[in-house]
Amino acid sequence: MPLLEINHLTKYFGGVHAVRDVSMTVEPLSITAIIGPNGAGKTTVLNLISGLYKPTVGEIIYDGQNITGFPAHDLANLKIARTFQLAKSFPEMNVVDAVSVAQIYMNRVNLFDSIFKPKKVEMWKEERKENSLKALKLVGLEQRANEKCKNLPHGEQMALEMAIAVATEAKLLLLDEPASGLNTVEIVNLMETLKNLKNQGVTILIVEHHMDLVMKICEKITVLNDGEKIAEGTPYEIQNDPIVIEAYLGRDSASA
Amino acid sequence: PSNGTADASDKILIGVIEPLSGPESYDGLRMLEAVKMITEQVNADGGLLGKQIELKIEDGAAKTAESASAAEKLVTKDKVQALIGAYASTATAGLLPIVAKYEIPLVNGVSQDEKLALQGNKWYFSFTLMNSTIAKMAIPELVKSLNIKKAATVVINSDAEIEYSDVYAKGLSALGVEVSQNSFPEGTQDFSSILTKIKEEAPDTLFINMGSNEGVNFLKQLYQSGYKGKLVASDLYQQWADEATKEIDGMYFAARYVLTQDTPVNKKFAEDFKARTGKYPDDSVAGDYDSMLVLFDAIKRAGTMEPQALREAILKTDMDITRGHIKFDANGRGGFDCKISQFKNGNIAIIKTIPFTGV
Amino acid sequence: MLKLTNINACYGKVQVLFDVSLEVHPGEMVTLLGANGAGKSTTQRVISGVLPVISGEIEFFGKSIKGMSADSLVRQGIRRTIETKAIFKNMTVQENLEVGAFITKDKNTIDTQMSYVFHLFKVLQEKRKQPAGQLSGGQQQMLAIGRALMSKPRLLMFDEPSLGLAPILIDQISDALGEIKQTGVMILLSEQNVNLGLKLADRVYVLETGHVALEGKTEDVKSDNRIKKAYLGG
Amino acid sequence: MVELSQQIFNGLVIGSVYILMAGGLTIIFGVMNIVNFAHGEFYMLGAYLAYVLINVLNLNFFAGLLMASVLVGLIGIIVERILDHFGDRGETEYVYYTILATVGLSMIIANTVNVVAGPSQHQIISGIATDPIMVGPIIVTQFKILVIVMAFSISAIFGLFLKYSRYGKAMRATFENKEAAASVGIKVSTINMVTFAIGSFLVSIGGILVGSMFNIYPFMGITANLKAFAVVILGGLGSFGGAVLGGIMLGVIESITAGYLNVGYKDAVSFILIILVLMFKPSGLFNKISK
Amino acid sequence: MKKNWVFLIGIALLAILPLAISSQYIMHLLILIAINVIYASSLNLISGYVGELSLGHAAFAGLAAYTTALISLNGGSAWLGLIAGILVTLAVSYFFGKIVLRLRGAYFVITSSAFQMALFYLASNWLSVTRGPMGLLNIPKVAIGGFVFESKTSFYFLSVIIAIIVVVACRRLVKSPIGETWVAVRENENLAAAVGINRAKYTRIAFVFAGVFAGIGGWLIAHYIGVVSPDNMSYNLIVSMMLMVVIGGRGTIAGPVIGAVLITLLPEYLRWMGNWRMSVYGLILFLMVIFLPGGIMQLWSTIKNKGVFSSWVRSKKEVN
Ligand SMILES: Nc1ncnc2c1ncn2[C@@H]1O[C@H](COP(=O)(O)OP(=O)(O)OP(=O)(O)O)[C@@H](O)[C@H]1O
Ligand SMILES: Nc1ncnc2c1ncn2[C@@H]1O[C@H](COP(=O)(O)OP(=O)(O)OP(=O)(O)O)[C@@H](O)[C@H]1O
Ligand SMILES: [Mg+2]
Ligand SMILES: [Mg+2]
Repeated sequence: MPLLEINHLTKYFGGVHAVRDVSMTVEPLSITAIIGPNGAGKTTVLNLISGLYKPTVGEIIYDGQNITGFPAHDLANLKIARTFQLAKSFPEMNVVDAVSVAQIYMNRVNLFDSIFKPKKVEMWKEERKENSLKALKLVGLEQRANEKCKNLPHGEQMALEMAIAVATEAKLLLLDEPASGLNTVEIVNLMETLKNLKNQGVTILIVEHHMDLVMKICEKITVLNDGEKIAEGTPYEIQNDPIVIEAYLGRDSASA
Repeated sequence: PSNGTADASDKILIGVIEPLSGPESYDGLRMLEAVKMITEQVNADGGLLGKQIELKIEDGAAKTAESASAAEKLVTKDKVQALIGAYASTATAGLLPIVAKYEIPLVNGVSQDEKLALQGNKWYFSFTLMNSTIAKMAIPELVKSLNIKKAATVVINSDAEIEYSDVYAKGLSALGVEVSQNSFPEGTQDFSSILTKIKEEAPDTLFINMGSNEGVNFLKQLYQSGYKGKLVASDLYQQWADEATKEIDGMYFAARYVLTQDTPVNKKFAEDFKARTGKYPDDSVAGDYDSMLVLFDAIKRAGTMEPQALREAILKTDMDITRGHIKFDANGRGGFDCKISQFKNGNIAIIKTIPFTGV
Repeated sequence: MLKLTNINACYGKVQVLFDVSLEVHPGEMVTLLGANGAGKSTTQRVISGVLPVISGEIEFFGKSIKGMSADSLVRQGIRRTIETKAIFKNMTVQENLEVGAFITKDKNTIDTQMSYVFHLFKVLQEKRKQPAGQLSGGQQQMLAIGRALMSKPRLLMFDEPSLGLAPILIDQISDALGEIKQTGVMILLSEQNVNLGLKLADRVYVLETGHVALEGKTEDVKSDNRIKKAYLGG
Repeated sequence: MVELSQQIFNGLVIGSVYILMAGGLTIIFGVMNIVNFAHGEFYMLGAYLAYVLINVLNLNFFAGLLMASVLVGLIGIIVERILDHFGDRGETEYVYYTILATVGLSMIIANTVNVVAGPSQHQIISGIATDPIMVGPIIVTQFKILVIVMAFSISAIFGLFLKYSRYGKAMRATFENKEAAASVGIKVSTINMVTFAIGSFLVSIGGILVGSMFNIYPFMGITANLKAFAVVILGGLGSFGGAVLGGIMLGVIESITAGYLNVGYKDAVSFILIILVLMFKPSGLFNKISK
Repeated sequence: MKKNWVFLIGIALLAILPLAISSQYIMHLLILIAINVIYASSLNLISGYVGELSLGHAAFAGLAAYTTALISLNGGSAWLGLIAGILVTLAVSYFFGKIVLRLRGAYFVITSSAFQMALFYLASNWLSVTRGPMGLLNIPKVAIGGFVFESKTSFYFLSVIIAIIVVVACRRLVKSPIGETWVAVRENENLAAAVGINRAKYTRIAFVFAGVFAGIGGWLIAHYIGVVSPDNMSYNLIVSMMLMVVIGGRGTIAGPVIGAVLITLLPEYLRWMGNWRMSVYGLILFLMVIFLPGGIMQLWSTIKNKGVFSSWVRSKKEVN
């Protein structure tokens, strides 16, 4: 059974058809990519899954449960996490605190405890901090734990958002262009991180323009164009699909 | 009791709380001038009990909490021996628990909310004519002589004026007059909606009660709206006589204070005040001047600043003030005549005086 | 020609550029290469007058332009696109382009440049009546580039124009840059994407933590071992 | 029926003043993202300056109106230069601190005028007839007609300027993104100054018209400002066209409430409208673009 | 641990303070300070931590003041008034919070201000219940068993104890995960939602606590002064609350406390300025916002960070 199943997803913004009748699946413990030209509707699909937008038509099934229209903040409980295309995390917080925030939804102390049991609050805080350091280590940011988030350069911002997503103990990770603005070396590191995550039992759905990365680590690729699905398949199939080359990859694709 | 030793000092300290900032300061500043004026005159004549009088002045902004804070300071820090103030009834209300607690006389000829006077506060001496009192005194006379059948009130939404509207509406309808009540918020500039409504209702007489400033504006717009009926107010503000002369021609007043009332006390007051400030006084200025007259007279008769003796002396007051002749009842409530008057051709004249028979 | 000599620049107390010197000659395209946070954007900010320099000299065609305000530099013909896709979201695509030509009053130039931009980026023409805020991330990037072209500048700076663009569009942009270069405009490009960055450039400067670590002809830099390792994944 | 049409006319007159107040407020918000809590004080200041020029120095009404409003525009520039310093504090902080600063400014201006000029009310003498004229069943005055005509023509001119002129577009561009505006050669500081000056100029005209139609006093700006907020919210923050529609709407609704419900609740209406609009259509009733 | 000591010593000082003070006037000011601490600390939850400038906060103080006034004037006890006041502010802040917290920045400011003004006009015009601007007079004192909080000293203890409870509760809220969510949501709402933080829910907790605390302050002032009028929710009141928070330092626990002390005492020291006073307040606010946006607490932390203070301590030690 797929972990995530999207059926006939459609989203209009006023007159703009951002996403039209898209269906796709994400198998457990896989890395799946959505690619497509700019404005194809990739981010919109992620926003629909993660509850930022409500679909006009269609349904989203996660782990057998229909989650269509669930608000964003309910998805952490279902173990779905995401990163954003223009990552800025929590600019004024320390890196480690920013990651700790990701575990608050687990609600180990309630309102009553917050006011009447400061010890309990303190203990849970320590525990979250430890978990956060682990998550930071996974993405290679442990050295930066006490830096202010806003002082991280762009590449590390993206890593930080991944650490935050990881700290929620998510089973499904939605990533929006994590490689954007990274140089070649950093992209290699990112691929390592993604593989690690997969090995630890996380399923990944990634939106990316960086073809090297997509082709190397993804098992399955869905291609969107103008809101519609135009192709689906393995990296090899996609790379050699004339429709995809025409609409998206362009003439240099052979060299990628 | 806390200032038992104050008697020994070489000054008589009187606390004055007025709205000296904010919108109400228009009245507050003029009232303060009257208070200063009479104090300077008394001091120039050698003061009272052989001592000079010193005023301790605070801004209460016509607000309860601010006035209460000011009183607390005047009484406990500056050790004043009597208080004057604090203009608006809600502000004065803040003073009442304080004077009761420290046993300091508060003399007030301005605040019109009778709820204050009915509290049974032994240290609060209130003697302006309450709206309900004026209504009782003047309405039957007005209805009869002006032949009122249908009336409307227009007042500013402020403590005393709202009460005015209520008691007048009650008094008028008791005599079979049809009444509609209208109020507008402080700071209103455009009266067109109210005036349109009034025009539609077509009352024969309009009872108005508002500050002198709003009054000018209202009366001008009333005139522009083509209103032809009669007009009645409590007191004539000098500003109306100056700036809305045309608009108030023929207007009636059921007045506490009348500028031209021909008594020696009033003549002296009006002339002195005009000389000092260049403006004629009106009711609230007269009210504070009267408060000082009452207080000074009582101090003279008591021969001491001891609070209990002072209290006794105030209760025995029997004197002429600017607004008539005043006496207090056992509860510290006083009053004077109500003067029905009319403004015509730039002058105000008393038509009929209705004697005070108690609150 | 643009000439920077020993530029030092800071954000608050943190110094970010150290004695940076570089030149761009007429008709030339120069690429700034460097890791995250190396100072590429900062260099462009300094040139465009958004960030004041602490010391050093900036000359443009022999005239010192140090300390001139951002808008007067635009009048001098220096234009820059910003990496954060700073477009005017509530204005239509067309209005965005019109404002891009703010310093030109000549209606003809505006019309020619606008058709040129529409020729480069077809989507923009299709969406010209829509508020720019409704464009996708990549479309906004195109609009930002198009806007910079509107006033026929003498020096164009692009800050990571490939960011978030589909491969096919990177191709288009690279074609566009080639065309622009043909018209004699000087181009200063910041890139992480070496394919684009090195393809058309005549010369390359490599920045490392605010210092110029290496400069030279594109061919020479490409064959430098350190560069191969760090940027070419080789 | 007669009463209703009279009330609607009354609403149009006061609504015209609201347009001038809110139009200024909304463009200052639009361009600079400042909610100017001292805007009402500029309205009052314009009226007082005009009072001095016209009543005391015996200037012609229109000359006084223009001069006073230009002066207020200049004062607006000074204020803008000061508020400009908040620019480098980050967006949310900027909104927060400019509001606080203008709250402080409004206290300074209103209370200083109260002390210096005294708390009494005055009327600006326009010399234009205020005698009632019957137009059908409705009573109007020449001056009230002038107010409506002035408000509408000024806002039409300004609206066209904003939509089509080069500078108007530059202003809207600066609305949205300063760094980007600078990058196309717009001098942002000039735009900010011009915007603040125009906004203050417009509200000053409103104050002067009210001052000669009704009266002026030092605290007249406070309620006026709250009204302007209501209009701006109705029309959508930053939308000039919205301010025009919102102004008329608020004026008429207020008049009708006052006429048929209770005059006391007239002022509460605007606040209840704000809350209702923001509950159901936060972008304003007339704003197409949602943020 | 060190913090605890400071706290305990502070409490001890507050407890013996009345012994050292004979002036009733100063006791009066101390009571006002305690009430203002409650106002400012509660406002700070929204305007400091959640990060929205609330110009509607005084409405809650006024609501509770009217509630308790109406109850105790109709024969209920002050304590019943307190419970009713808490329930009313709780309900109103819950529902109004739902509306207003959807809005940000300028929209939040204007709506919250409109909310307060609407209630202000309601209180001014609903004569049959509120007596309008005449206000409700003669509100009875608070009493417990036979003991009446009549004297300044007794009321001082009542208000100081409540103020301490409020400040401690605010501190614990801020330090708890709930407090962390406020910062997270302020910094990046979308990301916060993605990690399961429901902005509406958590900011509403702040809003409700702030509203109820302000209500408790309103309850105290109603029974202390004995009069409730529309001034209890006026524009001036919210401006002075805001001044306290800003001058002290928003987003800190100590800031509003310091601000409350200063703003309560300031008018008393500026009385000599007569009617220039309000202009001077405006000027202070204006200058603070420009030159010291973080308030006194910012000054304090710069001194600490620059090491002025510690180097001074060190040099002292060396001398010894
Ligand atoms: N809030 C919105 N309102 C109106 N239109 C929108 C909105 N968001 C996106 N769109 C439109 O929907 C389409 C898809 O946008 P989306 O952001 O999903 O593209 P994308 O595939 O992520 O592109 P990119 O690779 O450039 O980020 C675009 O044409 C865009 O203009
Ligand atoms: N506004 C700012 N305030 C403080 N420091 C900044 C600011 N902008 C950039 N920096 C710092 O200056 C350094 C250089 O940044 P710059 O943006 O010039 O790098 P870049 O080479 O463009 O990197 P990237 O590839 O990530 O865009 C970085 O360490 C960055 O953290
Ligand atoms: Mg996208
Ligand atoms: Mg950069």
